[in-house]
Amino acid sequence: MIDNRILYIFSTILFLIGIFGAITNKNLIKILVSISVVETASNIFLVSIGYIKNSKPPILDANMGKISVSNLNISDPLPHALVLTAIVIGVGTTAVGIGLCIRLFQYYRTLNINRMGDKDEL
Amino acid sequence: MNYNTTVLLIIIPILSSFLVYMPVGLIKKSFKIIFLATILFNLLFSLKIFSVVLKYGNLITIIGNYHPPFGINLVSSFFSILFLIALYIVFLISAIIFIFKNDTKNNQQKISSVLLLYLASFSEIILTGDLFNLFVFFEIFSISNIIIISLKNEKFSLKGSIKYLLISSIGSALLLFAIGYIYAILGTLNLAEIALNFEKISFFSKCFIIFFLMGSILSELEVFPFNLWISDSYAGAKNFVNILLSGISCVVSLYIFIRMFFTIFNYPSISLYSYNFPLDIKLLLLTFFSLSIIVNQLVALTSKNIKRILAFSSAATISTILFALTSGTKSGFSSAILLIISTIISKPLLFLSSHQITKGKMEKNLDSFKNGINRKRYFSILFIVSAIFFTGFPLTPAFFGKLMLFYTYASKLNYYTYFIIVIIFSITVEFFYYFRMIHKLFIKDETERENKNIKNNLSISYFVSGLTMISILIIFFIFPNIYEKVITKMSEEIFNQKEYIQTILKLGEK
Amino acid sequence: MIFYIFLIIFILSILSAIISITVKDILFSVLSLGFLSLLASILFLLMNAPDVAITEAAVGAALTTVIYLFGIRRTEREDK
Amino acid sequence: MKETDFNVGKFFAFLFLFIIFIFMLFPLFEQGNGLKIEKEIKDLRNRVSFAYSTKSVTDITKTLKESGDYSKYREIYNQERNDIRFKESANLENGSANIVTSIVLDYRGFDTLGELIVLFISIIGLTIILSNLNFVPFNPPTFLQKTGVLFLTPFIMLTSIYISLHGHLTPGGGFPAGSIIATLSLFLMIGYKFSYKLKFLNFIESTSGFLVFFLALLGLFITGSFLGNYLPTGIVGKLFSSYLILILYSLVSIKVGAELSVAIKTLYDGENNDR
Repeated sequence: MIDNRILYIFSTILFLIGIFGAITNKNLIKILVSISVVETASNIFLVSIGYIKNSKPPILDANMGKISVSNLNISDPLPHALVLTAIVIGVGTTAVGIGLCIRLFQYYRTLNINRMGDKDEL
Repeated sequence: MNYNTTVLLIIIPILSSFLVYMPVGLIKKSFKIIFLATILFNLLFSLKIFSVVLKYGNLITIIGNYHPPFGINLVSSFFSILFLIALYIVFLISAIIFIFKNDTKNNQQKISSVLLLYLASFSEIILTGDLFNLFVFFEIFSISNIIIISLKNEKFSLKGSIKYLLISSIGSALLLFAIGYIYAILGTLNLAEIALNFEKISFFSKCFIIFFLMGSILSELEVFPFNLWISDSYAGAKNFVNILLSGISCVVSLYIFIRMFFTIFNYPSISLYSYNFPLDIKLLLLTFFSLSIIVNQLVALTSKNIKRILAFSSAATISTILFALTSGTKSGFSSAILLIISTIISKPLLFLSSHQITKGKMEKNLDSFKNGINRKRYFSILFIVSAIFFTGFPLTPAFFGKLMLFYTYASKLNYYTYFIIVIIFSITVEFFYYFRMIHKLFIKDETERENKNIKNNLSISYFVSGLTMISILIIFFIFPNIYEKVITKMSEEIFNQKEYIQTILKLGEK
Repeated sequence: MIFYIFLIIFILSILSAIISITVKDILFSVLSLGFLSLLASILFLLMNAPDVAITEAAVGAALTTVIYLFGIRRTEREDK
Repeated sequence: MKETDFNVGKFFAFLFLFIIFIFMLFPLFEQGNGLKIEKEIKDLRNRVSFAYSTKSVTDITKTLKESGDYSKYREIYNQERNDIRFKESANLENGSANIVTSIVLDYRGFDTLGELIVLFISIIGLTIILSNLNFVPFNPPTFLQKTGVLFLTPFIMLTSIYISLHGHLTPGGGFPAGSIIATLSLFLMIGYKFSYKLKFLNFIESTSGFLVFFLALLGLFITGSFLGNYLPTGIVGKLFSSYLILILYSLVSIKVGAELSVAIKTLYDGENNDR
């Protein structure tokens, strides 16, 4: 059934799809979209390393009652904390990237990186 | 002294960056004072910590009252604090240039806030003892790099900064993946504990981790397949940004490389060997770096734009340093440290003086250097001196560094020795294009019109910063035994992985 | 049962990732990126991470898409 | 001619990535010694987070300090410790019922402070990059948009307040609450043509950010370590418990909300169009 290896392979496939898009696309916004796909894939991988089968979410509530040391039945909370950070970082980079795209569009009237060449390069 | 106060090196810049950003009347007038006072505080406080480290050895700073394997910690050792002091001096110089230049008037408050966060982020990267914390602050570091590259708001700078953004965000995704992998296997994020248990990881997982971390770090280090971003970013950026990029950003990435490979992976004795898949990681890295040296030097040779030449030669130097580090021996390490010292001091000076010489010319190509010795005498002399130091004339740090590099690879003959040809090639090419530039300074420019109306106003900030740097250079020139002692102590620290672990985890001995 | 839910999410998210990197209309690619984020947030919920799921839905799926949409509005929509 | 070159590039990229994919599968199926990714995680007992989830870091470090070896914490995980009971246990080292929140703001709080700075610096970057740029204004809102916004606004406001205040009890917390506040400000901008001054938002974000770091710094002077907890933790599961986390998370939500509103306003109106 679903185990950590399947989740790992799944996130690897998503990761490589994103990298493929970042390499082959010519449009700047689409490259940013591909990088967002890469970030989502690494987030899924990070959560999957904390996934324990038949466990409960790491939140103490009335249903759960208690957290006992001898019988700890919750999924790993540390990767969740890391992913929270990673998601917010992704938004920050995206915002800066979109700002740069808008500025570049003002100069070149296109977002295709092949048409952004200037004659006086090198 | 409470050792936990080391965290002030990071928190005070952050607090004052929030203060500087506030659009309130009183602060708006005095933000320059807050900005400079913070940098001075950091410099003085790091000197204070340095004196403590010299007395008692490595210091560990605990955050949140939780001891290291559980909480985040900062480690201040001889190596890291000395690095920080050197970087703070470079930062102070470029900050003085930025503050007194007044050509970014409407955004100056925001930019100084960004610069303070830049300061905080690299201090944290150098001091930290936790892998994920390194990732977060590395992200701040690269975003602030992106912002300061794009400040000029021209085609080149925007293109450079978006290239940097794309490459660094792919790099950070790789780093995140590797962090997750390490946590999944070892169950910890503390660098000392990872170093303790790294040998136990299985062969392919180890390869995986090393390749992913390398991919993320080398993209910042301007190594060949990832060096696309420098061609535009250096050429399009402002002068103080060039100083920051060449004097700080590369050096911080180099620091991460050294920490990762020497302290965490224990590179000199790393055993990447399996019976069905032999992998010589040393050969792989050497091929990579020598390719990078050749490509960077050739691009520098063929470029016309002055800033681009300097950028690619800086990238080639970084690759040379990596080449020296790859040997994994003490002599290789000391040669790398010597080259780093010469880069930190002379590279910013080269950018500063070349910017001043070409000032007022429309095109910043080689011809704008003509007759420089008569137009801008002071800066031409600065340029010549720093070029001499950078290319490695006898009795300069770079000279000793390159000598040590030869010694490292030639003292024991094996098939790694052939790679010295690359270094010889690189030194020759470097001499050639630097002397071409110096030669241009003495050529009379016939097309230049005689107009003496343009005042040769020497801005004080440039003058002072140039003077500071050149006095540091001359001190190093006169007293070479200063760095001899420092380098022995540094290499002792770096090759003693066990002491680093001992500082943090105690290990039950002593 | 839960296996099939996982499987459907896997297939859908790989499809939406492929669409978002190949399609010529950038608006469509951004929307399918948002859909991918939504699927990821369901996946996080299934993996017992409700905190991450809420954050991904609010920040990743909603806000990132809004920022991208503004970006498209200020530039161009077609990938020529 | 150009079209074929393009496809060749794509083909080689695909081949390259396929090789990397095979390489990434190797660690899963390799034979031999050494630690590798497990097929299934049974327990948290070989990870750091076991101590976080049972809120026993202080206990464990006390034992470790006596033995003088901090690397062998896994061996004493099995010791008897008190259970943590909902709405009963009091005065623990950390009073948050949501363990993810306790990691985010207490055990690894420094990461979260870094994350706040990432958001701060990227929004500053956005405003610097887009400065002196005038956008064409969008069309005025239609009737449908206005009524929709009128209907949704109070619910969104309530949700964001609930999420930010209950960050230590239920899933959620400062970051999602902040982004919901930003969505609210977008709605207000679209529906009502209502707009804030950018300077006002900047003031709010820098003040709340300053306060977060200042409150964390107070720990250095009171408890002797940065981010140390100097307020009472209370009973686990009550709304007014773990006061430091409560205060920090509400400040974080205000800061994030103001910041993301700045981003949305900058992209909507342009940095110069301060009405």
